[in-house]
Amino acid sequence: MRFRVKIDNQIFPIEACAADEHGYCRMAVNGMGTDAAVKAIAAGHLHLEANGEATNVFVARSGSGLWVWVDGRARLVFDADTEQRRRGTVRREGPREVTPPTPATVVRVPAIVGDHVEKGQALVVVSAMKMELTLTAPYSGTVSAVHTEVGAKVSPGEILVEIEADPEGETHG
Amino acid sequence: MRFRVKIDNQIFPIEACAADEHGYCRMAVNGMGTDAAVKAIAAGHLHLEANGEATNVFVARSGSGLWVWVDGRARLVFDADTEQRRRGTVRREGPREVTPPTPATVVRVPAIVGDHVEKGQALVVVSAMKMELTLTAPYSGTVSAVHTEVGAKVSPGEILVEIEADPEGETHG
Amino acid sequence: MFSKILVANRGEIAVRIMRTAREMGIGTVAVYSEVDRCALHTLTADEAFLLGDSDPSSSYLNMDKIIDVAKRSGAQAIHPGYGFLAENAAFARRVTAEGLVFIGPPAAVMANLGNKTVARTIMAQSNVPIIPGMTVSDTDPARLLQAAEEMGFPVLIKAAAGGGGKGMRIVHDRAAFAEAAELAKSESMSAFGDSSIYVEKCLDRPRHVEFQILADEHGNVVHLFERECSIQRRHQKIIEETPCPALDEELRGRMGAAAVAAARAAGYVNAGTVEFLVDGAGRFYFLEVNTRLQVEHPITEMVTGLDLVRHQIEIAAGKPLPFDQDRLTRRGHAIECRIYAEDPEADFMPSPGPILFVKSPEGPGVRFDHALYTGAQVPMQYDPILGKLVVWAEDRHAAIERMVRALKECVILGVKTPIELMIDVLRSEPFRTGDVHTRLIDDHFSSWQPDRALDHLAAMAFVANEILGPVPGTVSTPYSIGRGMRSPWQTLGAWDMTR
Amino acid sequence: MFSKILVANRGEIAVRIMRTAREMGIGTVAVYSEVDRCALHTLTADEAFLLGDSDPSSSYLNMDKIIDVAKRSGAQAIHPGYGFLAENAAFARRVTAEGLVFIGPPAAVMANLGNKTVARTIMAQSNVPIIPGMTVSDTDPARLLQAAEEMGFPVLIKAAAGGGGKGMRIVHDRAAFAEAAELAKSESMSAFGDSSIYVEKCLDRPRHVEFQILADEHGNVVHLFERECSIQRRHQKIIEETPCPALDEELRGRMGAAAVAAARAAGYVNAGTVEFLVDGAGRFYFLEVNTRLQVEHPITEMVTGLDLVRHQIEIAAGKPLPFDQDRLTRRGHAIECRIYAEDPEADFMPSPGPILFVKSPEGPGVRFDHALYTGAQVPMQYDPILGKLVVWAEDRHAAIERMVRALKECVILGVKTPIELMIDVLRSEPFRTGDVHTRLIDDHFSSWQPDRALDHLAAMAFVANEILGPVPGTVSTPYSIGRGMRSPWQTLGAWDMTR
Repeated sequence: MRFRVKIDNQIFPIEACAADEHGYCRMAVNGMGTDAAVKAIAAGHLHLEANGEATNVFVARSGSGLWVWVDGRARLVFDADTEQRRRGTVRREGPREVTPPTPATVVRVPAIVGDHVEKGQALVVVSAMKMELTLTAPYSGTVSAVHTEVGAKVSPGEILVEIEADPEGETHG
Repeated sequence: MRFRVKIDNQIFPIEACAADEHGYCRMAVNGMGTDAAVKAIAAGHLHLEANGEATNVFVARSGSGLWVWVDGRARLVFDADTEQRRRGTVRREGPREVTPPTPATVVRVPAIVGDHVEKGQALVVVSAMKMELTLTAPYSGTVSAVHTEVGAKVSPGEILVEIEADPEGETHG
Repeated sequence: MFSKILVANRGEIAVRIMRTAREMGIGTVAVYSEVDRCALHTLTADEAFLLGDSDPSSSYLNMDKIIDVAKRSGAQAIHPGYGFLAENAAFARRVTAEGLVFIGPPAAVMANLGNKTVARTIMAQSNVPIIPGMTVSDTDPARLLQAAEEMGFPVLIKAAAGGGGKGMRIVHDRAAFAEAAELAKSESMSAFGDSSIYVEKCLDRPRHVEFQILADEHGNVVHLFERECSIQRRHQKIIEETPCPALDEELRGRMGAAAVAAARAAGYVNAGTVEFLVDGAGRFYFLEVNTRLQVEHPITEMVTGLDLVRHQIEIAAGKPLPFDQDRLTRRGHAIECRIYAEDPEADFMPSPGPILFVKSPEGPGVRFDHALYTGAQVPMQYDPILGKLVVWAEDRHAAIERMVRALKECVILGVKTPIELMIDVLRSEPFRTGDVHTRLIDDHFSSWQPDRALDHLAAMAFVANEILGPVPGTVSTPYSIGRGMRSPWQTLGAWDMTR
Repeated sequence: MFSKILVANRGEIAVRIMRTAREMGIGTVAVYSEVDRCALHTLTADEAFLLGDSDPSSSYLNMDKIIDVAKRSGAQAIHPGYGFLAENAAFARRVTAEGLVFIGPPAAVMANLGNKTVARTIMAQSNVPIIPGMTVSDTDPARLLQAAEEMGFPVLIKAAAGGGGKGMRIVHDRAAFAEAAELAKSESMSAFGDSSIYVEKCLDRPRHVEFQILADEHGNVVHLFERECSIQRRHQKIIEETPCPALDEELRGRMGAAAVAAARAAGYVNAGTVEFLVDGAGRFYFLEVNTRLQVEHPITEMVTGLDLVRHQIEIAAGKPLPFDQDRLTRRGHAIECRIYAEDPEADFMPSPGPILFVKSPEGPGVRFDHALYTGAQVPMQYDPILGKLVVWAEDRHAAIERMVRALKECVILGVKTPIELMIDVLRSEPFRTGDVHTRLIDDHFSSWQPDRALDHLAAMAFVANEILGPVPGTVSTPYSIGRGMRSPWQTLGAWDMTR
């Protein structure tokens, strides 16, 4: 069986066999020269032998991914093919919108409609888990709308401030 | 819903409701005046409140029974009705046969065909987990057959020695 | 002795307090908010009472409700844990006024020490060295800036009412002062209900060294040696150890004596912590007194062999300390790593969500105080601490190796944690050599990235899991009954932080 | 220092040794039998090698195979754990002859001390007090009986080659002597391959008190204080504690000195234990030297703050002890409960089978060394120890309460365990007052029955489980892949024992 597995932005092409009589599933990462034999031990617990060394691996399903624990390192692992289909044409170029990373309460709104702002300039300050976070301009431009106010409860995805980007090449002092 | 639950030889008649909106299942033991609310927390983990005190209970299915852990005490719990049907007419009057309680190896066989033996007299000595166990006569009588020998690997259920019981009332010095 | 106590807190500290209470034969009462119906502290207590909705002001900060539960349940004393109402003098006063016992210092002492400028004045009067800076708090930007310019940048802006890094800002130059002061005031107001701040000289890469003290009602005061708490992120400690590699016996003795003097000057009773900064020349300065049990108290328990919660309860019950300073000894080396639900790749942003799998580290010299189970929820409403992993061993080197081993055994899946970063910090040259200071994480790990060397093993485990099928008992989704909603926090890993 | 060691054992002790080796940066090699393919020790090692079928002679007692694995894997040293080959002088000799290091005493010392009558002679010559009895072993029933009659009944028949209660019999009168001697010879032959036995005076309800010693190759010998091991069943320890409530500093000092003298007399190197019996008058008698790490070593680790496995490995690598006697201190009180798969209602018969659910106790002062996981198998072929629950606290009273708390948190379902009995023993008057002796279980708990007071709660939990349905992840049957068969042992609870 062939798999394309994705961790962070790296794709691992893996060729694997069905389980043998002792329950070991043998596989290799193409191009890496790493062979492994993996066996299911208990709920969420696998045992992995690779290149003569063994380790216990723990896993838990999370949405379309699988959390995997190897030697103190937790990774969210995806099937690259499924993942690609799922994401489709979604652009992956960093945050372009002014939205809180977590549910939060707005404590200050320095952004004013019509103001010109530089990339990185503070637009909204929110508070979550007793910490203040400053949401800054993802690019330089002019504030075209402010959709929040002090005291508002806001959530990720909610656009708090809209910015009309500067034309390419233009800068302001 | 009504249940008859069996632990050891005690039957507990219990009247229970379906789970409420917080997941608590409420019930009472008939005749004991004990109310409880029980909730499922995680795999094998229940939370039980009875008479104003709460405790964590752990459970695991084992064949037709359920192991239940309450405050350091483990109990194998059965549905009394199912259990009764299952056991049917099986006699429950203690061991009547000379058979090892565990898989074991025979180390000595004092029993000889034709000998008269008293109840409690040593017939076969077996070894298991580095311990010696003496299998004794369950009643007085005459050894009619010996089905084992030193070095044999024996299992529970295997009759090692047969004894023809003395007629009632008869005793030997 | 009390027959029943209420623990006015949640999470790992509430569970930890209940364990000791249980061993003392004392009944335990938990309080909880809506989102904590299935929290481990709720499940661990002998009795548990719902306070209200999940907002702290309706639950863990709601004095009326907590005192009402204490009375209804028949609890005679309240242990506040750390955070929430632990350093709230008004709460301590209320508890006492209601005829209950507050397991902590007297309200008046707490009020004095809770105000950082008052505390500085008390210490200065008792010849405990203090950091150069203001001894009167202020809210006026102009006066604050003036004070800052007089002592010279960099300076630290601090909340007068605060602690734990809340409301604290380093300011490197005049230009940044005004906004920093605004932020500090606002954070201080939301955290402590008081926007007073003050300005202190910012020492260059000081060590943060604190002394645990115990004081009874009969005038006995001892210190239980120091904790080195320099490893911080966002001005909050994440790795602590004892003994401090930088203290020799002479300096330890002088600082311990200063800690006891500070406690006596303040009229302290119960467990507390006197924090100092130590500069490169071995000079030490009073920072503040934490009038509560500290998060990091277990490392002191490990090296002294004492149960601090037991002594807190006994002191609160009026008992005298059963030892004097000469009887107390240190042995071995202990380290604590705080395991938060936070993302070390995204400036330690909180990462609440469901715990999809957890397995505690075990073996000699390992203790994991936590409030986790597979299927538990880490709510977004509260401090995202999951637990404290503590090890002790014969010496610092062995303790570091034990901690690395324990961190690798501390399996937590479902939320981001700093475990991987901590392994790298513990193995780093600056930490190994004991050359730690409060900027270590910023200096050496600000652009930390996970090591990708084992990612191919994780990829193969994924494939094996696909082929071998779901292993019986794998928790794919948290149980829905009585749980909070799945929060968007759990997808936080995919967000880039703008700060 | 070694870069890789082989652990020639299984179960909790193998896992415990590997944890310390890992912390020392030493690679670990496990060996396992067919039935232990998925045993925790097999899974914990960096490398694991199959020895053969499950019979000990084909696996954990098979010297050739174990030495072959050591060579193939590149291990430089072998740690034998306890049991199996740990006290086998021939094995130690083979290991050394093959150019490997045996982590334990020299073979010749082990041979001398392994023969109980030779050991008695060595000790008598060094003025270490010995129990009245034979100093030459025998197999002749008539001569054994004559010796017994000379010292007067009751007497103890013991295996000359043995230890751990194997081949031991108490004989109260002449009539029972012959069959007891036969049984002892046969058990000794099967356990140790030697049927020599000897007869010793049986003391009335003595305490069993042992001293831990550490000796290096450079002539340094220290003792790490005592362990009280009187609570026994079937002549095997089940509850141990330190310090011993019956020793004062004067007696402790004399016994410690005798233990060091015993070690020196024998030319001892590495970790060992000198066992004594103490009678009601405070007289102590040499019993034997255990030339291995003891099951109960963690209680010594807790009160001394030392990692005994680390010191064993360092001593085996030729390092000198890093401390002398004066540097060693005791602190607090530690208790161990041995958790076996056994049925306390059926004369402690072994109860192997599948572990259907396990949850380790946690919190301050608790350590659980075990080899369990939900779904693991306890095979019938080996000693049925599941783990050792160890607690430590400031004093004996607090340690007892902590142990009760920990036992209640130590959830093991699927096999019978003595946990419930142990809770009752710890709470009993004789144990609380410290009035313990080797017959305590027999005298007070021989007809022990479980307390039925909470059975109605278990019944209600059963009903809730029926109504709420199988909670996600409940393991109903062990995984079949690569596991041993389901043994009839698991139904043992339903059998009445004839002995």
